[in-house]
Amino acid sequence: MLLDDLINPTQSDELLDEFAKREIRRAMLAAVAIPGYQVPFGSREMPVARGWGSGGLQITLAVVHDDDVVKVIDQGDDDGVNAVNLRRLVTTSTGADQTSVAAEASVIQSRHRIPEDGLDEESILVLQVPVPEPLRGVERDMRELARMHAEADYSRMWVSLYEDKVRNGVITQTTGYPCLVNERYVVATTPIPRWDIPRLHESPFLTLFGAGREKRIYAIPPRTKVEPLTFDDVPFEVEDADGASCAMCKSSDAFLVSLPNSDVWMCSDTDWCRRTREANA
Amino acid sequence: MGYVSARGGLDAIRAAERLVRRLRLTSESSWLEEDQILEKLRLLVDRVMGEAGLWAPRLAAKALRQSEGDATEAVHLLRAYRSTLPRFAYSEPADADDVSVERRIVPAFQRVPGSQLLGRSVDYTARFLERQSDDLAREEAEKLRSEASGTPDDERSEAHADGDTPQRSPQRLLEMLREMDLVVDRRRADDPEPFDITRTPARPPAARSALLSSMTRADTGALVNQWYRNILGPDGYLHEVTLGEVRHGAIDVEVRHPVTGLPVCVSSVRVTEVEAIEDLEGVDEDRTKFDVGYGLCFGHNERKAIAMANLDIACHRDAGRTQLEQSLLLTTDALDSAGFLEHLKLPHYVTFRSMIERKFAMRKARNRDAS
Amino acid sequence: MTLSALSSRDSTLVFRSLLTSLSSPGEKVPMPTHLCETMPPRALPLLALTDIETTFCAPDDPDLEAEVAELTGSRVVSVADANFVLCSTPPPHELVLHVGRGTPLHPELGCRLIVCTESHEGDVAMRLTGPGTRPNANLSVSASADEFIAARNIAVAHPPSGIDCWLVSANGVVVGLPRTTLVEKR
Amino acid sequence: MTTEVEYGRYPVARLAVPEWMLKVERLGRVYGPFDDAVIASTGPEVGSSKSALNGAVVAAWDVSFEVAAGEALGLVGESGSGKTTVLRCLAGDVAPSRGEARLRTAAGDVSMFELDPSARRRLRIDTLAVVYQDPAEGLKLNISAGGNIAEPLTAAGWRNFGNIRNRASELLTRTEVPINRMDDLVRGFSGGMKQRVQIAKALANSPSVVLFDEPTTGLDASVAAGVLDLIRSLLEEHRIAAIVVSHDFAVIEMLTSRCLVMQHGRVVENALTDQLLEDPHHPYTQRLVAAARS
Repeated sequence: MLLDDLINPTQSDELLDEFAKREIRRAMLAAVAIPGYQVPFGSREMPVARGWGSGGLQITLAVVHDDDVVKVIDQGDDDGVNAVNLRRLVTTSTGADQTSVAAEASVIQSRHRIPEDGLDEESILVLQVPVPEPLRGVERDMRELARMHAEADYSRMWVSLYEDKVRNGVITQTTGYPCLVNERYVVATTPIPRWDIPRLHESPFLTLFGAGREKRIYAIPPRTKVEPLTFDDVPFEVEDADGASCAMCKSSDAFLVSLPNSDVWMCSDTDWCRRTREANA
Repeated sequence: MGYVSARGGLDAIRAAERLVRRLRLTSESSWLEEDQILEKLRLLVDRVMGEAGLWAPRLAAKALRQSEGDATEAVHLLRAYRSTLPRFAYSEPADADDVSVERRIVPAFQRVPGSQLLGRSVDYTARFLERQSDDLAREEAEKLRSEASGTPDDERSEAHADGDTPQRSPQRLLEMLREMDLVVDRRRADDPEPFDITRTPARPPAARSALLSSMTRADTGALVNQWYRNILGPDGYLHEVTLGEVRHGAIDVEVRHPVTGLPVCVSSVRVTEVEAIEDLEGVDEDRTKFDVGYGLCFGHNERKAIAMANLDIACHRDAGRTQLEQSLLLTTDALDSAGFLEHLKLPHYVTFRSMIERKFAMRKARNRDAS
Repeated sequence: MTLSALSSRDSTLVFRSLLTSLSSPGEKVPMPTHLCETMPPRALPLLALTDIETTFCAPDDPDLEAEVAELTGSRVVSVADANFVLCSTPPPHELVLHVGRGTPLHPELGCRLIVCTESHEGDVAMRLTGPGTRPNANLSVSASADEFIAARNIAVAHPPSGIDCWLVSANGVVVGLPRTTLVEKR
Repeated sequence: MTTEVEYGRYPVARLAVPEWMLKVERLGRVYGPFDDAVIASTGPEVGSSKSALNGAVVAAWDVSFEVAAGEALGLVGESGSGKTTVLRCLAGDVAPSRGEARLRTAAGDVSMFELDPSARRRLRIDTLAVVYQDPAEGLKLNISAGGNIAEPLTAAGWRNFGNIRNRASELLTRTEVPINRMDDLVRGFSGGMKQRVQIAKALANSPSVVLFDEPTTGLDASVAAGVLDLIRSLLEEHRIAAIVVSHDFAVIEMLTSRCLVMQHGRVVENALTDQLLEDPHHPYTQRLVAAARS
């Protein structure tokens, strides 16, 4: 490549140079080897804003090749604008195929959800992470945060759960529930709903977490212990929809979202909903 | 029935893209040339290159045109483009003493060796909005153009009041203060590799080179705000410094030729450089001396370089007592802050559903306790 | 020996093999056949993962070391400082104990050790447990690799610091041993 | 140690073989550069802990003592005498410039100053506790009394909400904090009550050593008396090795059997507390005792 090529670029679909991919790969390998540890990496600027999945996108671009089949969702929806945009970037720059069926996908990039079904040993789940630091609510100083992780000193996190329970009668943490990975590191589970948390525990698939803005990658390897932080005698609670079922597919065993001030519930995983409807028909 | 996020998402996105592009390209006025942006909006181009951390005037002009003047968006375009480029080599260290100055002022003294050189700056002009008609302005431009370059105005603004002939590489005030033994010497004998913030995220405690790199690439407004916040805001641990040097000039960047191994000049970049002299008064400081903060950024951007120099010395003196370093390293990048802010526009209905569920769970728990 | 730089696609394929091997410690993961047929498989992890930002060394394989440095731009440094260390035979105790393990604040700075073995069959049977391992995951190594495993176990005894290893067989099958894997003789 | 048996308040351990729990040797802390000449230019004889040579402050120098289980040792002196510096070095809040501090733990003796910061912090969880003069230093004021006690408990691995509640209420009851205040933020507590919560927190994991830094300074006299009574009975109850730092001889007299008098960074007198009160030798001690008696 000549200097002239650099300053007079021609159009290309490439979003990341090869060296950037290598660096991201090295960070991913470290993340898998140290489950739950937030590996710092030289996060690159992507054609999407930081906060719009730039971390997840970098991981996906570094993982995917043209034999892969990708599924990209936002809030469980394959057709959300963020999902559509990211999927388009991934498929055009890597040549990978696309699908909305989780079981057909080798790499699934998601914001805020784990698909209801279909992930197996062949799957790699890439989660977009806005805030990778689970302890930020109890500590602001990054030097102290680094120390707490290095020493596995999580007592202040436990105190915050204690206080929560005392004050509110329940643990009020909503999405992104903090979990202890491999009995060592506390991680922020993106913000996926608590509904999805149990599926991270001893899962058959690899989960990679990408935080582009905060420049951190972490991972939960398959077959790894993932425990939501809760007291022995205070059961972890997933979202309760009070026995509601999806207005479209009638599922009651899926994560449901509702209309404002209404009893109409819908699956957030749109492809699951579609397939369930087709199976019902 | 039911909530549906922008269905037919791909069509909607494509339509939005087409709309932006069509309205930008087909607006009534004539095509905006890159040269026009480079010349007429040169300070904006400088600012965008500085915040992008990429010296590429033509690309910056293209980015500004494409972003329709949104500086942060232009920075984003440049940085995202840079992500596609491989890094083949590192440049040779450049010595700031080799900067050929186009402007140089030393507020700390009336007269200095090498002279004060006001150069091209609006600092000394009255800020009247020029309301003459475009025709008159064009007429004036013609007249000025017909005069030879190197006019007496150029000479006079360079000579300033002291009448000395300005030098292109004047001796630094800092050197003279050092000769007077008035400065704490913090130069180190070892020469550590500078911290590369594009490869390793800088977090406190960080090397000084990490702090300086972060600030040199920071959003100009964010840096000015950090500075002022520490002057007048709740933290208030920042001194007002005396400026030792404010310089703007050009310097060559060299890279070793992969075959010959010899340094070759690949570009000339313009930089603004500032040295800020700080009065020491802390209990554990040498009160008989000064210390110096340093600021340098791409292009002509004095506000940024001054804020940077003052924050550099403030951060050194803070020595980790407060979270000033964390603020500077983590909160001043234009794309980080703007990106995170804008992500709030994305759908959040899964998280919001989970929040509502907890509200009801809390009520249930409260009712249970009450009964 | 003739190595060549990997294409973008081949780099991705090698990386995926390495990712799978670290995600499933003990599992025998083949690296891309078309590459293993044309190049010594032990060089593939280096060719796929290193560049001018990394350091490496191959103390017992100077020819390969020189070629990798030339092709990737990765800098050759001492064993203690290297991000990647390649050993053509199971390395001695001292070497394994000498490579970087990172720190509790930066465990990711631990070394990646690539160790060549003739094959993944041997007389010494090991049981593997830890994140990613399958039930009854195991590893058979030769007597010479046994010593290496013992040294590796010392190097990973103080998590989160530690080293991560890949055992690469002559035919290009890789077995990953991240620091979290507990390796015990059966 | 003297062979003459003078029964102090907690004579048991002292009479047995000197079974120290914490042993401090030649502890020193200097702010600024120092050498022998700088050290020699400070101290009670000079009348200052600040060196005229270079302005360095010798906050504490050559402080040695040991404390046994069930024993309370006093460190007494005016402010600036160096007693709090000694305590902060032992607590791990300040790094000493010199000296050694050995602590007897279940896992054997450890040299505290040689431990890395993380091991030092671990000691603070269940072996060595501190009660600070300022409750804001020992407590998180925006957390409930129970939550403050939950911190050392969870740090020690407690994971059962009910058990944590029970232990916290047991400790608060023992330290005479009304149990109906357990879920209130400490911020709203009176000074005496905050100190009681701090003591309860310090005792959460039954430490073998507790350091008290001016535990009742700033409290009203009647409140202070109550807190002192509490500390005294707790020390008797738990066979804790305690160090009590105070400028107030009344506090030292009430809590300790033996004490060190510090002035300008040096120990000027070291004796049994009763003895010291009856027959102070050093003029500085005499002055302090006279002040306490007046």
